[in-house]
Amino acid sequence: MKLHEYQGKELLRQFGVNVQDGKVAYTPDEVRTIAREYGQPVVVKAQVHVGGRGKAGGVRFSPTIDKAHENAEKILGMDIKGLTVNKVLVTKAVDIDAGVEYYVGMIVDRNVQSFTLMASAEGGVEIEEVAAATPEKIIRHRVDPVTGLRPYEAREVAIKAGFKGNLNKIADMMVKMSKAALERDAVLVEINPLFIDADGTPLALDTKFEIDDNAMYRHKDLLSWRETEAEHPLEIEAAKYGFAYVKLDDGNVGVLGNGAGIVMTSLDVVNRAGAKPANFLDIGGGAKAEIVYNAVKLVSKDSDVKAIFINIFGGITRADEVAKGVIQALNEGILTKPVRMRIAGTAETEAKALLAEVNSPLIQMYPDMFQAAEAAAQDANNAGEKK
Amino acid sequence: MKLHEYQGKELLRQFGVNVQDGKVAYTPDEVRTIAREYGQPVVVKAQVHVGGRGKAGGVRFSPTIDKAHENAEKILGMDIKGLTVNKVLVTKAVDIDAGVEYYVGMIVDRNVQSFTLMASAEGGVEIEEVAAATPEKIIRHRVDPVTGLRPYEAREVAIKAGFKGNLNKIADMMVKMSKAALERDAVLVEINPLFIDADGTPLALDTKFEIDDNAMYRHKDLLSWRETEAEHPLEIEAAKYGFAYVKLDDGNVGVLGNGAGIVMTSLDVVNRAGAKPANFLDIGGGAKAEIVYNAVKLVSKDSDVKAIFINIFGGITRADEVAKGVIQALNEGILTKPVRMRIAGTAETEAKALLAEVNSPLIQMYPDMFQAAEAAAQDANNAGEKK
Amino acid sequence: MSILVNKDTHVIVVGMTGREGANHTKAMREFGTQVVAGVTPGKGGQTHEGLPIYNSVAEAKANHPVDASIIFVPPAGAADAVLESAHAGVPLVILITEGVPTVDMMKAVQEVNRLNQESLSQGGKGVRLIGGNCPGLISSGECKIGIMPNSIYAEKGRIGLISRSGTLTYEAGKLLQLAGLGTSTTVGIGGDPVIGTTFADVLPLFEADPDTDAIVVIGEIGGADEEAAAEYIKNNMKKPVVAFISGRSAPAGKRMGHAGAIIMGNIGTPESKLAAFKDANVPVADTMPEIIELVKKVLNK
Amino acid sequence: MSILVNKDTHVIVVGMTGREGANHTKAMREFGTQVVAGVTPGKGGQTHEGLPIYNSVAEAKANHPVDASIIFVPPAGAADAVLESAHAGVPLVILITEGVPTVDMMKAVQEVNRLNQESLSQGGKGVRLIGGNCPGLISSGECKIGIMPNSIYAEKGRIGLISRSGTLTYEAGKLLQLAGLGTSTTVGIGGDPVIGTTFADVLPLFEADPDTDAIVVIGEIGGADEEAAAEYIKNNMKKPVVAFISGRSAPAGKRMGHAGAIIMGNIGTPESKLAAFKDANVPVADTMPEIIELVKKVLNK
Repeated sequence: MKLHEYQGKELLRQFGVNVQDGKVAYTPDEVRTIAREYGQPVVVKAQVHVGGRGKAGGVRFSPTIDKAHENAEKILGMDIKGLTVNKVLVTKAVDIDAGVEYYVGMIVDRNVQSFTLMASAEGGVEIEEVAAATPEKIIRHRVDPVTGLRPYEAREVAIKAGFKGNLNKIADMMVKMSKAALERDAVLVEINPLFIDADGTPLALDTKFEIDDNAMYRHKDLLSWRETEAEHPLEIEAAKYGFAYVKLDDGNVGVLGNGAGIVMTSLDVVNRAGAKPANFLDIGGGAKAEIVYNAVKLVSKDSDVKAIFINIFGGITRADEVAKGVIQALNEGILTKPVRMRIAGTAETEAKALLAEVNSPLIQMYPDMFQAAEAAAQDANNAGEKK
Repeated sequence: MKLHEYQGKELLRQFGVNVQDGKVAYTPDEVRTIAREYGQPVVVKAQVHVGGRGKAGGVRFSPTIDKAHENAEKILGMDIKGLTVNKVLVTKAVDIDAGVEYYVGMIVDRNVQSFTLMASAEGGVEIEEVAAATPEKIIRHRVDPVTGLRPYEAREVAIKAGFKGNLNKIADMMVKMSKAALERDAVLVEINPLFIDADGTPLALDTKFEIDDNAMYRHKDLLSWRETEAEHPLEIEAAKYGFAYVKLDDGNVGVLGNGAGIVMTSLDVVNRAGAKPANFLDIGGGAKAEIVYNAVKLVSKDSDVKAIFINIFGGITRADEVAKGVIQALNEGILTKPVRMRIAGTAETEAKALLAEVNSPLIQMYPDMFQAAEAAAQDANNAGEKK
Repeated sequence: MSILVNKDTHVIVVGMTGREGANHTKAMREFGTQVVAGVTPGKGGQTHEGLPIYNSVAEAKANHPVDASIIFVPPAGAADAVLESAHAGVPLVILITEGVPTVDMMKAVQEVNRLNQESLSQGGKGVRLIGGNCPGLISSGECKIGIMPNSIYAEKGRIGLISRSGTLTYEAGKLLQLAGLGTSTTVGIGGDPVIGTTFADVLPLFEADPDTDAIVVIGEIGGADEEAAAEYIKNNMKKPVVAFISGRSAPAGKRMGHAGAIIMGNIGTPESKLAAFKDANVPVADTMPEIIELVKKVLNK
Repeated sequence: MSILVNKDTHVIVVGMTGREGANHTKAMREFGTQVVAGVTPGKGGQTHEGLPIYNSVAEAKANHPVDASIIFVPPAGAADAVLESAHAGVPLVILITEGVPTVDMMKAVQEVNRLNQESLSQGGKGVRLIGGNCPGLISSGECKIGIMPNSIYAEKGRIGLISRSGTLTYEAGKLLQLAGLGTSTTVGIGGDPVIGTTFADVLPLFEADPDTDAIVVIGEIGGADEEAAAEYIKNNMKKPVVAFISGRSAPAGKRMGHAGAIIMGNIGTPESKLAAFKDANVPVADTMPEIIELVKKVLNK
């Protein structure tokens, strides 16, 4: 679960991290009120679950109250990578020239089977850019997941990263961030920029915070922070069915299968067949007609999808159950796009018999995944040309 | 810092332990109100920082509202081992016959350099009695201080202890108790009796909870729970000066020295000399006149004390500083009891000169601790006989 | 022979009385696995399909030979169950459960690794965790400790298989079976970001197994386990290895079903994995069927 | 010779720039200790009485030979400072600080013990923690890493001394000095409930030290360290040992100044300790001066 900047800041504040003051607003008038209250230059920042807000014009320095209002008018309602901005965070502006900007973050790192703490004196830019251009400027340190980051480790990392400022205060902030990451089951936490003022005191100006979905059961207090309106509507519906679903950009073939590996491979196969997958959809194990029906219904709703590729492999999955699910969708008028499927499972003959009975060109079974994918790709690409 | 039963229960409740409902009352009328609200038999329990409340009549089952009021009248104001009861906890009574009573607890255990979890099916009695009579009935288990007690460990301990009931719920309670002990820096936590009802669900009926004084700086939220009125007034005053002070029963010689070891030995020496130490007082390192003065003033206030034994050893302590402190107490009229002292330090000659100047029989220096202790013991015992 | 498990492996099922545990216990026994007991706290003393149930792994271990445990416990208790088996001295622990919080796995894996080191340094058998979120492992024709379909693994073959994905494991197994090659042992290491056993941990076992001629590694995007495997192969292995990587067309920053399958920045990209395998002289199949062609090629068949 | 520390021991002082750290650095150097550097986070690059100050133990260690560190850090940071030294590979860590939360010490001691095991199993020097709440240790006439008065330990003697109490250590040292016996090395292990090094850890070192003829153990009520020491002496030691126990007249349930000095139930009673020493044939002095008599007796002087 991705958190908004203001939510991530609130979490870090709960762990004692020194965070820049700010308030959320939904209208330009609310922004004006907050700016007046702060009585100093503010920054108006779009709160959306995508990166690159700054480049998109979603973060604006506002030296006056009127300017804050004007910037809020520009930002609220704007579209950033397909998401509409419906709220902003108004924070006190900081005189960046009076201090320095660093980066600290923690990510789940498969390679060390724990969190890796990252610190860099190159703050204020995307860490991926630093990693690409000057990887030596990022100090990496494995954090023991049982004990968490220790103050002495934090100090050593800060020294290696070349941080200037109050060493103990900076280390203390990193320790608190580590505590937040471990106790709140973070997948990713970033403080960037970490601003160090003239006195050497650290202040979190911006944050990213993402929580492990598997651990949400122990963070029930954060469930209300989940904003379905900020997610893709089909992703919300998929979550309801318990499907792992990812909407992919610029695709034309809906893809569904049982198991993450087989669906990933299905995406690859669609690509090889010359089309583009429009989604990733894992229906999980033991496909019954009902599940297939729901999955087909979901994918059909995606207007990008021009054809559907179903790829099922399972020792116990019955081909006729899959066929029944698809036929139900057809009969209910939900299925308007061609379904090309490969089902490795028992009861293939029964499935074929069912399909023959329906006799719709919209549903076809193929002996292997390549033929099914190629048929789907062709259908999708043809549909595109016709348009 | 020792917590009252109701405070310990509140802490355990914060960690999710299932604790018997109860409310604190200061007057019999308040007890009546609570008993009426509960509308069932209650138990009225004295809240004092000593053991053996039950035997002293400080815990009374009250089947009716009137009986609760009557019991409250008996308990409030009563004296238990020198402490006056000024509040009671009124809890819902439990039908003990409908379940079983167990014991679980955790103590700081020097021998395993961690906490030891103790569990026994012999609940409801003092664990010391079980330990003395049937030590094999107490299951002991070292708890890893970093990870805390794990559910599987708790289950294994519960099985070994022969606990009947819902194994997972009982283990869960023990895990939560362990969490409370570690996160709240307990020296000792006990749930006794741990009541298991007919459904197998555990319920904490009584608790002991003591917190490491050295860790109080990170439990500021509990500072207001410290009840100075429930401690010995001289202990409160000693804490103000930063002295380690323990009031001892039936003593007649006040004892003070620098360092826990030397004061403990001084107690032993007073005992060998045929008197009884009235207190333990460690003034810490680097004795200056002011500190000695405060210590003498404090000990003098104890009406049990008939003579004072001062035992100082330090490479840098000056005998004349000690003499000055004592003389100041004498001059201010605070010192009315003989002071017998041994000071291993420099400036003995100067000290003797100062004492000669004052020329009071109340202050004498001796070359070793035995002579000083014997003189103090004799003075104290003589004072007793005179009475 | 085979690696890790065989006909003589005695297995306990932790969470045997749950739905999943019960179904797969049945399937494992049908396959021929020697399941000796089950563990379900609070149900000790009962029996399940003729097998005794114990309250703890320690109790089961006191009453039976136990070489391995397989865990079907809901996510919140899964890491604790792993530690219970590991501390009880079970040398092989297979965690099937999907959806275990990553922080729990970090802690458990670190502790299992430490127990393993301690055990080995004292001449013990060590402790190995496989999974979580994995299909388990199976030595064809001998022993299954997992949830894969029995039919694919009925006859012994000579190809070792290691995979991050469940369904692709079965798919590859089926293809190897149909090609007349078959599998010696198949190890599903799991799709989570933090798992107990990686490719590079299993490869040396296959290298040492006289009944394995070649190894198939089925990787996917995310992490750098494939890179580590390539490094190991390059430096240590004589037997031929064939690889496959799924998710090669997945975009960066999107989690592809498996919590571990995500490209973050320049970590976990297919390009990096392909380059690593190329550097190690490991041919990479573009499609699943091509795996078979490549295996035949490396075996000169 | 002597145990643990000698003329060639290079010492860093963690918290050198604080009041206590500064005072005792001065006294240690006056005694002849080779203090090579100080550590105070945030003051790296400064100097203190001619000694360089570093931001971290790792930095100090990179620039100097470091055989031991002595820690004068306030209680809240003390356990972290211990771990910093231990992880940096300092083989001997002395924690002077009084008032460290017991839970912090439990965690630190467990980790130091683990690092010690790991280091030893890899052929390293191990890691030893002495204290907290201790006066440190001193090899007479050679090296002091602690806070005891210098004058008592100026000349080398042949009696080893181990004590839970600070002042009684000095008192016993003085008595041994006055008796013409003197001390070889004196180790103050500290009065807290959880400490890094116990009597039983130090006794084998004295047993192996050719310059120690007899050992004095100064115990007190609370815990069972004295019982463990007696057990060790009974089973392993040839050199004579004399004991003293303070607090023998203390009542149960009262904490006598030291957090560790408390009789809880039947744990930590003087009776238990006296019985253990009797069983190990260790004479116990009833008074401090009697220690001298007993030492002379066991040495046949």
